[in-house]
Amino acid sequence: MDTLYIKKSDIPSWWNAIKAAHDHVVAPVRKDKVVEFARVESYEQVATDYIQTTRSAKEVLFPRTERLFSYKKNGRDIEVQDFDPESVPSQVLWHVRPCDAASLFPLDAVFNWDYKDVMYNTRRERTAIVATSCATADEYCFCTSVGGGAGDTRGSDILLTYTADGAIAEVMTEKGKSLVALSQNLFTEYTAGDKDKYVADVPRVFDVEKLKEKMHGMFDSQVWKEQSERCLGCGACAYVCPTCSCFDIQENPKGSCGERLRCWDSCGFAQFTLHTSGHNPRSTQASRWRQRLMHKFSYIPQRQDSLGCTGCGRCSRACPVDMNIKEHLSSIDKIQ
Amino acid sequence: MSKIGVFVCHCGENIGGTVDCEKVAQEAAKIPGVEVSTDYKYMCSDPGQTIIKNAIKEKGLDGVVVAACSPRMHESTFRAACAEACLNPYMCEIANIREHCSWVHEKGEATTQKALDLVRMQVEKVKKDLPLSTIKVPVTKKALVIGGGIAGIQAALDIANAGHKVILVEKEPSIGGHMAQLSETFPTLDCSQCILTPRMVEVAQHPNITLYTYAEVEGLEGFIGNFTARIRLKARSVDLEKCTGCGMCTTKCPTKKVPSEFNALMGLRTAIYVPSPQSVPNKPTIDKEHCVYYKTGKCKLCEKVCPTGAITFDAPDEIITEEVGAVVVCTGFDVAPTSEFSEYGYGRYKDVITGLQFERLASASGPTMGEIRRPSDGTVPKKIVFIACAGSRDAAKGRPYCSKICCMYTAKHAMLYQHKVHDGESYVFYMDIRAGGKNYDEFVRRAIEEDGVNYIRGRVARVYERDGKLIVKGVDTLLGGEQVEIEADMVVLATAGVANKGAEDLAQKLHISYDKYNFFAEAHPKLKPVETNTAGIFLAGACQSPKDIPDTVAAASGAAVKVAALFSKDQLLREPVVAVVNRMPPPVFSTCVGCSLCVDICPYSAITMENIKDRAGNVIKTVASINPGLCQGCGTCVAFCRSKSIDLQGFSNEEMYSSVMAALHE
Amino acid sequence: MEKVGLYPGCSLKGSSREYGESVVALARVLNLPLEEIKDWNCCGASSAHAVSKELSLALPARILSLAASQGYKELLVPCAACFSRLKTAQHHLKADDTLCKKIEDIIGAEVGGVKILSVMEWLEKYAIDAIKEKMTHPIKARVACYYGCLLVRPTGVIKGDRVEDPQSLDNLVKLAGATPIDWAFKTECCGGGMSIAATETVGKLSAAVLEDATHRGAKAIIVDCPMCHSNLDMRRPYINKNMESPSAAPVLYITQLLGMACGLTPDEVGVGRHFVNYKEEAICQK
Amino acid sequence: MEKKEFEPKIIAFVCNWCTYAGADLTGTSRMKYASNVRVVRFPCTGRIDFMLLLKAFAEGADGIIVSGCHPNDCHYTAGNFHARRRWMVLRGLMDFLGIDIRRIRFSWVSAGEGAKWAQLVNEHVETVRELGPYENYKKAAEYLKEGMYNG
Amino acid sequence: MDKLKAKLIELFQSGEITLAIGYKQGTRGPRPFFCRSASDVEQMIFSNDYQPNLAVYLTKKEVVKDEKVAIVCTISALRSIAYLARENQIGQSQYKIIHLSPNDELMIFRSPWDIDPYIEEIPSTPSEDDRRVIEMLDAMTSEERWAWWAAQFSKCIKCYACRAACPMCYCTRCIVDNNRPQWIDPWASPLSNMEWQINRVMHLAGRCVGCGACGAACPEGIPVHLLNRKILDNIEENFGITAGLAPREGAVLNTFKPDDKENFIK
Repeated sequence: MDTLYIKKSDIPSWWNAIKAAHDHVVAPVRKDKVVEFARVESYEQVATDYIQTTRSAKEVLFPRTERLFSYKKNGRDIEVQDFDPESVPSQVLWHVRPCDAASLFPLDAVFNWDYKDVMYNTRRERTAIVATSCATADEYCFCTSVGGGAGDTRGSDILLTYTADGAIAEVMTEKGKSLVALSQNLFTEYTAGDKDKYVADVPRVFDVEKLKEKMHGMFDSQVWKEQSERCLGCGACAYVCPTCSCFDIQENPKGSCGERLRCWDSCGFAQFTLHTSGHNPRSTQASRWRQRLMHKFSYIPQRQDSLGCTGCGRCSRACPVDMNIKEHLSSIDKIQ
Repeated sequence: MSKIGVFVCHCGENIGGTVDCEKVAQEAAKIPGVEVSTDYKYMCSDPGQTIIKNAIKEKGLDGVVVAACSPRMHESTFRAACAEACLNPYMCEIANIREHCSWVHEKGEATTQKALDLVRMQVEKVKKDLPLSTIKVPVTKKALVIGGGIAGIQAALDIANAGHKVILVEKEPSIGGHMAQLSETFPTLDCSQCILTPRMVEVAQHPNITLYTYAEVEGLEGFIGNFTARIRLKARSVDLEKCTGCGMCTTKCPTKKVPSEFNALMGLRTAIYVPSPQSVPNKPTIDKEHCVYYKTGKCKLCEKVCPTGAITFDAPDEIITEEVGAVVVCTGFDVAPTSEFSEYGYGRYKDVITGLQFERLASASGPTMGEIRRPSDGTVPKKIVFIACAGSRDAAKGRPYCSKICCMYTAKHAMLYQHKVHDGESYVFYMDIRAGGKNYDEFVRRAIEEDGVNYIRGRVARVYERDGKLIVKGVDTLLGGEQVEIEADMVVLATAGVANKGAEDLAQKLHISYDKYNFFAEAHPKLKPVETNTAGIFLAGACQSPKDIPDTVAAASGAAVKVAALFSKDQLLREPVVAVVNRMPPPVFSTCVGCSLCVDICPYSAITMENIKDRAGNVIKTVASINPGLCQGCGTCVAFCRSKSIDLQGFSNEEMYSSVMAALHE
Repeated sequence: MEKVGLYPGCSLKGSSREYGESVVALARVLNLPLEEIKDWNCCGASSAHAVSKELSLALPARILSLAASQGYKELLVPCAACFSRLKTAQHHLKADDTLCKKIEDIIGAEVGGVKILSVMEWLEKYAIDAIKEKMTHPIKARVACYYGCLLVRPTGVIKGDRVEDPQSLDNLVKLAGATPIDWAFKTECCGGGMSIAATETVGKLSAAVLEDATHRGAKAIIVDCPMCHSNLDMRRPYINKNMESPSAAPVLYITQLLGMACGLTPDEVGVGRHFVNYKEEAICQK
Repeated sequence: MEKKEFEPKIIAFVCNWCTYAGADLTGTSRMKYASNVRVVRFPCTGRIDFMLLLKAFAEGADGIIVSGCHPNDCHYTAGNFHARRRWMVLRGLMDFLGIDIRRIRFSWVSAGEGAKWAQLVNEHVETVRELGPYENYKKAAEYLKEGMYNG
Repeated sequence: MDKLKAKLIELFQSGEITLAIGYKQGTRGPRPFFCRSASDVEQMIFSNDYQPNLAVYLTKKEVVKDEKVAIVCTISALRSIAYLARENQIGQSQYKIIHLSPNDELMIFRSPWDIDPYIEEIPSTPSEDDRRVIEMLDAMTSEERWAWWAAQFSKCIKCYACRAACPMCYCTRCIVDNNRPQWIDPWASPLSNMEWQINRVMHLAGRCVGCGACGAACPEGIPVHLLNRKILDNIEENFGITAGLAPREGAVLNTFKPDDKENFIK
């Protein structure tokens, strides 16, 4: 790992070099009241005055809707057109939060668990991640409680930490190095000490290791009903979550042509587990809420050696009835 | 994969001349799911139908599209052909490439392409078609006739003579209705009672007719072939079984001065009474409003004199239910409330009377034994004025319609008057003379020319009394609008015919519609004149609009034929194009959430809410349910249902959706 | 009680002064708030509608507008001709927005929605209890209530419920103790519009009215229309010539009759201005 | 002119008893009209689901005709009255969303109005031809293929 | 507020209720509060402009089953309850309906039917901001409106929070969950998102009370409630039915008048 330094005034030229070298640069952009990731053409478009984007950066690798294949019927013949890896551009994800970068671990695990998902992996390979340490946080943030931090480098190819007049660049991977190499002359060694003073202080509110252990035995707890009582059963939390990866397969036939699509889905919906028979194994919102938390804090850790939550707080911000996950986890933590 | 056959008809040159049928058949063969596609000169001909039938059998087709003329033309032909080849007839669809294509477009590529598109739309529809079977509704072969006037009598007799049971319900103590009150009838001047009473007796004696007089329909539930009627048998305080109709009670009754309804309030009757000597049943009823016993708790004279002990004081009303398959509504009409005619002094001057009252005066069974006498002093009027259109054709009184019978009965009244009072003078004020009908105009001419009735075309402005005379001020528009003033002894108003009091309530109980004058509405003014919008309920007579006797009797027989046709089979067969609310196994039961908004949208009241219960009888869910007997298949509820829990057989969501998609995608 | 505006029109200031005076006097006795509206103009009766439709609407429209802008919700219009013109204008203007706009442009103000009251309506609405309370001199006589045409017709505009046999005056005179006769000429024409042009018609028509009333024993004719009044009163000698037996029944405004019943003197209600002598003892019992 | 070559696709949603029969009459009377229209037959205008109209646009229709029985003529007495209210609300909503409501023509055509049907189709084909293909609607139907990248 | 709390405590203590649904302070604003004892009543807060519309919970069997429920209602929630009762979704005296009027008067409705006379006095009106946006949109050309909404709907992620927050969206199978046929494309596209909204709004036409809970629930801040508001305006203008008042003559789209406007039908 190299720790380098770049002057504030030099960042735009480095950015331009990156933009010139890669097809797409994706960065947070302000639209009215919300900030969302979007393809940007100039450095000025990048938004910095926000705590968190509404949606996470996962859709760069796992789009809301993506085509698995298309087909065309010709009389009795059928011609199928498969996913073409060559169609995936090389891209740079700029100015993501460390909590988003950290979310790639559980996503990588899901898409490579038994079946290796070509579409996800191709995008993953062709995407470089330049994250930015958080200088500010709000009451929804709890990255430190789930093993991350406002200056955490996990998942990033480069982590930038802004100082008063420049940025500390922690170059973590070869991909990162090649991005630096585009403007090597702008970087200097950084030796001025700890970055911590430039990074937001996010208080730790529970011990995640204890929590994981405790939740393992909590399947039949009353807490799920109590916590989920006000849940309305929408999909907002799952759709804004950086690690939620449930999807649904849909057909889009148009006469003799058509395509098969993969679309986001959410375990919060009542229909998610509805069987054709009419039976629904998760028939109550309490069981669906339990699934959401158990999945993130019990099932994923058991199988994939990572947590299913990075403490970004998006679900809490998006929830129409203020289901605050940090608060709910803390209260589980406090159960004796 | 479906196995669909496409059969393209040339219709000689009708289609073939504009559309390249061969090409349509070739291209249709490429549509996925099409097993066979062929064209032929005349698909509807015997050889053409044979091609279809053979293809169904040989290729095992599960759907057929015939591209030919309008489905309104030959859909039934081709569906029958499919049925013969053992394919469900509702798996056959028609692509209309004649009326909608070859006849309306020029020959060319675009027209052939359109024909192919129309075929594709039907192919995709057939793929979603489900086999349907004709709906069979059991029929209770018993009719309910409401109202025992001439319409009800005629309808009941016709249905009964066709071999079916009839329940006849009359709210008055006797059947007969208004016709029984009439003196003579136009245009033949037969005595009304002479022609009516035999029919009344026939009703009473007919083995197929059950007669309930002094009874009213309280409610009607169910649907065509399967109605349940609740009938209130009002307590008449006389046991009809025991009563012999000897009349002792009526002679002894101390209350003798009750105005007689039968005599249009011109004569008097007792409190225990028989409306008229010809009443059917000819047995008395106690009028509780006027009976001394009911008023004071004392008397019971009738009970004492009754030789058979038939008087049953204090018996309650009885409610019975009857299962019937059809209903004929014959509740008749009423005359306009006379309080409307203050300018004519009705109610203030005793000698201003209505036409119906005149009928009673002229009737041999009436209060004057058929002599025309003034109600005020009993003298014979020497000068009489008839005012036609009293309340009819009068938008200011809210009744712009013509009451139809008044011109004729006014002519009859004037004629009867002239026959009875030879030295009398009669005047008729009229707006127009509407005498359309067999021998009708001749009748009016006779009144004018032979009987010397003075017809004055004009309206009467005012009638007032002065020194015992009625001064009638009017205008003669044929004499240049000259004012006319007649000093009359009697004035007869041809009051408008109006809907019965309570007609609206009855319509609501029966779930039939009514117009703004509260006359019951027919299903179609020309082609369905005796049907209502509710299947199985029919109309006859003046409850629908003012009618004369011949029209009433014709309508009653018409309604009776409809009933007899309905009763001709044990089951009623209906097209399966009906809406259905989905049902599923537990725990879902149905996707319907029971919002009940569809109940109001149905024009046929076919939708009700049904409780789904568990074994213990607890309600698990309330969902909509559509009665296939009542549903006519418009599909308005289908498009309205938010959760798409209702679908229309034959025009289902999937079928319509696929057709639209096929119109836009190859 | 909210103040009601009063539109007297020309008659009540001229030929029928006693009518106007008796309205005001009665209002005073019965404590009914009534105020003459300011700056009023001619209603256009008798000539405007024959000359110009706009004029016939604009004149009444201005009056209505004045009443509304001066803050009145209701406007009492005692003169039957004025009442008819105002009601008719309001009816047309309500029914047709475009027409209303046009007329408003002409008068330069909004018509507003003031409610027009005839004397009958005004008394029935506000005076019933007051009359019962204040009555000191009951009238013990048979009288003929004569409504004429303008207060009850046309039905589409006036919207009374018993156009052929109105009852309002009858009920009011009953309150004063009198017995209204049941007669046939309540709403017959007196010949009003022909008063100058064809006096002989007045003679014939009014004679029929008077004859029926006196024939049925009426001691006085009660009216609330200045035209009816002037015909039956001023032209009495001429009318009498058309009658078999001359009539001496006085013609009184309803407001005069009620006023006297409530203790006003004959002078206070101006019966002295009539041509046919009013003899107190004939109908009023002190 | 390029525009003249554009042949709009028109889908007509009609009721069985009046307009479909009216269009049959156009045929039996041999009146000619533009062949751009594809008729979908419904029992009643009350049966016409508004989603079908939207779907027609989404799947490539450039114009739509909706037609049924004149008021009071409905075979089912009231289906057209219900449909009329539904259309009133739908039209308002579509217009508020910027959907081009000029492309939907509502009409009453009775079974006796064969000539009116021909005229209706011809007029609407011309109207839509003038408006051109309804491209931006179809474009919006495409799912957001990495659409978020486009700013 | 004290009256409200005192009443709830009384109801808990007398055993008349086991659950009071109200609001308490959440992370940044009010959040729904399921209060189960007299001692917790203290946490209750209330204002008539709070979101979400709590009536949404009354059709959730798993929440209210086996409980004796009191619901603390905003005016909008009262309207929703009145409508829900009309649609047979809640029973005659199933819930204690408690309301604190804008002039701080405690009101308790014994049955949903008693609500009508109260809300009849209070038409549902949009906020100033909403009115301004609607006017801005009305002033645009059709193409401009299309572009504006298409941009809005490209944000939509189809989380259906708008549906979940609406008390009147109580269907157990929504049209979007129906795939035979697939009425609305399940993936996110500006058009399918718009189609979903058209369905939502059409299905609420004549049933929507104008509470704005749908718009408030949208995590992307899409003002979907403006569509409902526009329809309320449209219905008032065309059918003379005032927004938010209990419908006397059915639900607008299941009734008609023979002389309804038809100026667009040629």
